[in-house]
Amino acid sequence: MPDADKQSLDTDAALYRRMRLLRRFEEMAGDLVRGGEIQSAVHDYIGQEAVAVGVCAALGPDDVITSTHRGHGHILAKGGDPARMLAELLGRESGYNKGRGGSMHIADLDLGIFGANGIVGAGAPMACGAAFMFKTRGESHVAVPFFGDGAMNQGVLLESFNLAVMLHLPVVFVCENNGYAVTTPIGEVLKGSILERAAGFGLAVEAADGMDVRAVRATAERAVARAREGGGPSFLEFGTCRYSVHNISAGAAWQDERAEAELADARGRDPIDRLAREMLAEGLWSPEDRTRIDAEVESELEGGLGFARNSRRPDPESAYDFMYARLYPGLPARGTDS
Amino acid sequence: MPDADKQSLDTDAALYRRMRLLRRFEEMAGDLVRGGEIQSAVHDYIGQEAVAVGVCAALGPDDVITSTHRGHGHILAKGGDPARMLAELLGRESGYNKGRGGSMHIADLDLGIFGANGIVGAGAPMACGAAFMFKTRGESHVAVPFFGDGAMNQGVLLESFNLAVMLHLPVVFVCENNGYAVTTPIGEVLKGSILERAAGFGLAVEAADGMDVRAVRATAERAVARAREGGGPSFLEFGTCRYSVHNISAGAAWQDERAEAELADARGRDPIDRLAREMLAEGLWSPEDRTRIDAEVESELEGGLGFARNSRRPDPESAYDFMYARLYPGLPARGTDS
Amino acid sequence: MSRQLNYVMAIREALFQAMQADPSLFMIGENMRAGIRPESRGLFQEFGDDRVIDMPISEAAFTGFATGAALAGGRVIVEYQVSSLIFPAFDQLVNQVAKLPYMLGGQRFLPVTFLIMGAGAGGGRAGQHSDNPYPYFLHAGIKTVFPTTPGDAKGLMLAAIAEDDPVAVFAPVGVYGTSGPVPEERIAMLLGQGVVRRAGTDVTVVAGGPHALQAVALAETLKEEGISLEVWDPLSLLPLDKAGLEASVNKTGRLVIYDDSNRTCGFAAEVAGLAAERCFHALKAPIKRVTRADVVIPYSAPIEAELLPTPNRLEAAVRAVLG
Amino acid sequence: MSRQLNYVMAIREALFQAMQADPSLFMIGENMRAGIRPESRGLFQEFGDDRVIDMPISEAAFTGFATGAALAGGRVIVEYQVSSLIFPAFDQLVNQVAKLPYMLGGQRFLPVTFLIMGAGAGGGRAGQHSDNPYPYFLHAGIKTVFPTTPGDAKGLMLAAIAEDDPVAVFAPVGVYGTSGPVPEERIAMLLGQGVVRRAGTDVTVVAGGPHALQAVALAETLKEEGISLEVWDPLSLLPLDKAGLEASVNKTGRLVIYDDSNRTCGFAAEVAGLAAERCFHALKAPIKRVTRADVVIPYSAPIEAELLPTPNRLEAAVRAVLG
Ligand SMILES: Cc1ncc(C[n+]2csc(CCOP(=O)(O)OP(=O)(O)O)c2C)c(N)n1
Ligand SMILES: Cc1ncc(C[n+]2csc(CCOP(=O)(O)OP(=O)(O)O)c2C)c(N)n1
Ligand SMILES: [Mg+2]
Ligand SMILES: [Mg+2]
Repeated sequence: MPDADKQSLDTDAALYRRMRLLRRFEEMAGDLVRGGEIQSAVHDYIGQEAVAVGVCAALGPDDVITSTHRGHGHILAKGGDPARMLAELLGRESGYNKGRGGSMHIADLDLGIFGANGIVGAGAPMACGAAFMFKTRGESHVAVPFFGDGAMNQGVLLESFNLAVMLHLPVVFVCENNGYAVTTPIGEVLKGSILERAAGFGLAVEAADGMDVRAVRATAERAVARAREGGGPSFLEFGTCRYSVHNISAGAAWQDERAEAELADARGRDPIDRLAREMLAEGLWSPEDRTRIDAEVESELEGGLGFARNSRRPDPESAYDFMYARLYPGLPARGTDS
Repeated sequence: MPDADKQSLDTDAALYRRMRLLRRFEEMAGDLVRGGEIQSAVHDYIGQEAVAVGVCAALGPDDVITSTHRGHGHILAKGGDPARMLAELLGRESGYNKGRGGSMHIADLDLGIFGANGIVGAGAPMACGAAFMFKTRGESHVAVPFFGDGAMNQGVLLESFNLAVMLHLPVVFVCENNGYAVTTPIGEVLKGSILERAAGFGLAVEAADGMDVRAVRATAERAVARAREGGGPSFLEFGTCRYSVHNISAGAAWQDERAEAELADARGRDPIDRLAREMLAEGLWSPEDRTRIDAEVESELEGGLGFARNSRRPDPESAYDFMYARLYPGLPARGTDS
Repeated sequence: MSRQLNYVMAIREALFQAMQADPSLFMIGENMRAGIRPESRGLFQEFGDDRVIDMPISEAAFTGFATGAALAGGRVIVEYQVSSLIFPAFDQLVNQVAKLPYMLGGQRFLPVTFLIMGAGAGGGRAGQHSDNPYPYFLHAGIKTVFPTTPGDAKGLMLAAIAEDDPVAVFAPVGVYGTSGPVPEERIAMLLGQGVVRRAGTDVTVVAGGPHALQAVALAETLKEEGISLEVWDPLSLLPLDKAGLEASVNKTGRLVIYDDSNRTCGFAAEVAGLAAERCFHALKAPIKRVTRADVVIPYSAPIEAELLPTPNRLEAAVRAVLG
Repeated sequence: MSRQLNYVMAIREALFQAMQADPSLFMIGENMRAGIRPESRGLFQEFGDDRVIDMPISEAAFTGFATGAALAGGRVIVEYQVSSLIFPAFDQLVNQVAKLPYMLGGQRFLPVTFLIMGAGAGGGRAGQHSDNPYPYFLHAGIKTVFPTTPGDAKGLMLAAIAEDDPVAVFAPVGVYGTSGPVPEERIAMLLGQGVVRRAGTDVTVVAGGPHALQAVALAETLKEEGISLEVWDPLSLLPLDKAGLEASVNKTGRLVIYDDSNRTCGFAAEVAGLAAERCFHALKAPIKRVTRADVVIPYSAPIEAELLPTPNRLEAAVRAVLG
């Protein structure tokens, strides 16, 4: 478990540090994929760091998020422990999900991380349900479902917009618009405006530059504050860019058709460099500070990777555990018994 | 099969006649329910006649509609034969669906009636698929999915809005807002505006008084014309009122909480009387004409009921027919063979 | 426990008592407030709008909503007014709530009860309102009960709510009209316990819901002829009381499964597969399945009847295994 | 027919040839235009955007879209890139397209082909990307094929497209890497025809997809010991070649079903139920099912492997029925 101060994102340096952590975590995950230590799909978050970190900077430990197939960034931003995440990616018993979940299902309910999800849009109604519990318990917590532009066409998400408005729930929907669903440009499958679609459900909507972590944080803070005060649900759209292919494990085969220019332009607006530049210009830190923080991030990740690699894989016999809270004779059925 | 002229709705008298047919058909269905000749659910259309008739007045024989659990009115308005509908309601082989479907599945593909449907919202994507075929075949036909206010919260309908806009399909979505889903007022489950929700998907939207058949026709004609000319999909909302309980077979048990005043007000705006009054005031017909038409409707329905009652029920052995176009040994499996 | 109660009223009593006993429990569904459906009549008035919530026609979202509430520590009952309404919510059922606790490595279990009313055919409810879709849930590993008597309905409804896992309660329309003894107290039955509805020695008939009652009636008729049927009612389809099933089949040596779900990969197939492995050496005759045909249920009475399992077909199967 | 082709390339060739042969045929799915998935690579470029259409992430709506197109006289192929994507579309599949022709009294039949890629487990695809959900379709009465070799993949894909009913083609990831002889011509195989992959006399093993290949390999090993396995591959799960199954089981008198779908109410249960009725008198031993456990498929290799059917377990079951 990362210690409390590691979790707080209330300084710009903390924002930088966290974004750097997200970036380097994914680069490390990429190395593990290329090195063969991870066989499965990995949808990396590189380029989108400002969204998760900016939004989570507006959240407290008791607020809840739901995530997507591209979940590492959200989980780290909400305070997830890179060591236990890496252990999960390596299929270790010490991983967040005891090796049961892998990249697309990492969760830490204690940190309000209700889990990545392999099905587009599926987490949103769960965020509404959590928000409903907060409301009926008189708690001022907020639930934040993250999802991509492609999810805007999935029925269960659209139904969730209505549920949140109808029950006036403390939900802040966060759409990460990186412009593509795998290889399909959002403009080809969603004509018109994402914001107008959400507004049509009665959600308060706002958009901001998803490559500018401070803008994201400011926007999220407004929406979260309103939700906390009983002002109801809102919808935020952040334009961003995924630098890599959709699924780095698929590799070059999945190289999408995005023009190099498009990627170059995005890299030119890189959210991490941008914040670093601004902080320097504003005299908030020195190059040395940045170097120090980068080094801390490296050692945290190195330590995490060591922890993961040194952890053991789950014992085969344990494969049947956790299917049910209460077991019965013959339940769950094994593949050979009757 | 009703003859061609019976089908055309291009005079006000024809609109009146058709609305009267819908009304009396449902009253007859109600009698058959109370008389025990129909055991199953019947969701009658009484009070909403102006919507189906006004919309179908804008459609030609090659245009397509999809309907709902409350489908009798749509089917009659599109030219469905009351005799074969009554035969279906009485479970006869001569019914539209050979007794396989009953009230919630009546269809006549030759008339472009793609069927009532027991699942809220489920017909809408089918209308989109039909519209796509029209478009790719270079035909100028239009597809019109009917659905209720309650369906506005069903994911598959919302997804269909996007499909129609994305593919610029000749679809005219028709929302019959009778204010309730069974007993639940729409305002309790959909905050804000139905039109804005539809508009948010990029649909051209328009509303009109669903108790005024001429207003409905005029509105539908605009939307249908645009769709025919390649102008793309639109969404129409018609406010109306269901006079009866949701499902008349459930009877008084399902009496909803609507104030008598609400129903009385609606009855005061009855679409059939309204048109009759207007036609009289405009000198378009005489009371005798109305009496004659009413009598024609009665005899058509009496004849239809006679036809239905005199038709035989399907032969039990035929129960296995129509499950597949091509059969194989042991397919479909019977309940006792192996 | 001589107090008699109707089947649906027994479900209602279970809901009331469970809500009373556990203030953290809440229920969602469609059209509950107006109380048009007897099982939920009065619940809204009794427990208020933050514990009995009318949902929009958004089965997928409100199912996921229940999952999220449970992840946040709540206990939830979700009502589907018709059995086919599990289909629009299917991903949230078999791919989300049923899988999350395991995928999360047991970080939390999810106490969500699915009350599926209107299961089964009869009376011309036609293609989309006549399904008995419990085999889908069994295949997905969702705990499932199928109460036959009013007493079972109350006891198993309470058991489902008490469980910390998702449990589906299928209420077959075929027994809505029945009444029987129901304890006044809030006593949960146990999952995974079948019951011998009628003891016999020649043939085991496995049947639940209205079909269990029909099998018992047939047993009385056949008694005249000296044919002794044992009627075994699983009650709990998952977990299934395999030991109880095995004991009965080993005793009689003959098995007929009488079930109103689709035949292929249905509940009867599972029971036959279990017996063909576990009871092989005791079996004296082929295992017979008397099920619904794999055909959409039509509206018209004569063809609807043709496709459903009937006592006559059960009797024929019984005579066949007796050779 | 010595021409060798990869399994996925064989599917692709079937798609190309079917689209060429029938201009009224079109295909919808996700991310096809960019051609990142080998089975659809180049289809868009070849046939254009009114015959190869990239769909939004709206599985329910685009499934219903295909149904509506078929109602309007079209023929459609619908691709789901992962097997679990049938779940968001489940109502449109089992409750709409599968039921409409019957509910409409045969007014029209619906030639829609469902190509379900990525079926089955392996390589840590985890809980939501490892399902082999064909039993859901079998229970719903949807015609379903499960091609094992590249030749089967092409021949059954063409057969599915030629059928005037909805047909689901499940392509198991476990054989994507395999190559084999595939005829160049556009020749459809027949539905409802199983194949004896390897003839034997002692035990019938029913298996499809990668598991059929594993069973054949095991048969070769056991031959050394003089154990003669017959491996029967159904290929077509619905309609099922019951006569072929019966012939094999009647010959060997012993049956082991080796299947990678969930156990309860799975395909193996159906096969066991069929044999327990039709082949009872020929059976010399209990029917054994070697299946996936009824547990969510986990990510980590050792526990994933523990839950899947393996050749070792198949061998143990074979030895058990040989007593
Ligand atoms: C319901 C559903 N349909 C399809 C998929 C396959 N799939 C996985 S990610 C993805 C693209 C999602 O795009 P978007 O929501 O924009 O998220 P991004 O990958 O851009 O972060 C698709 C189609 C899925 N997992 N779930
Ligand atoms: C997906 C789905 N959910 C629930 C039902 C049960 N049901 C049948 S009709 C109905 C109300 C529909 O309301 P609306 O769409 O406004 O149509 P109306 O009955 O008012 O004409 C409900 C909830 C259903 N048939 N399908
Ligand atoms: Mg995207
Ligand atoms: Mg309504």
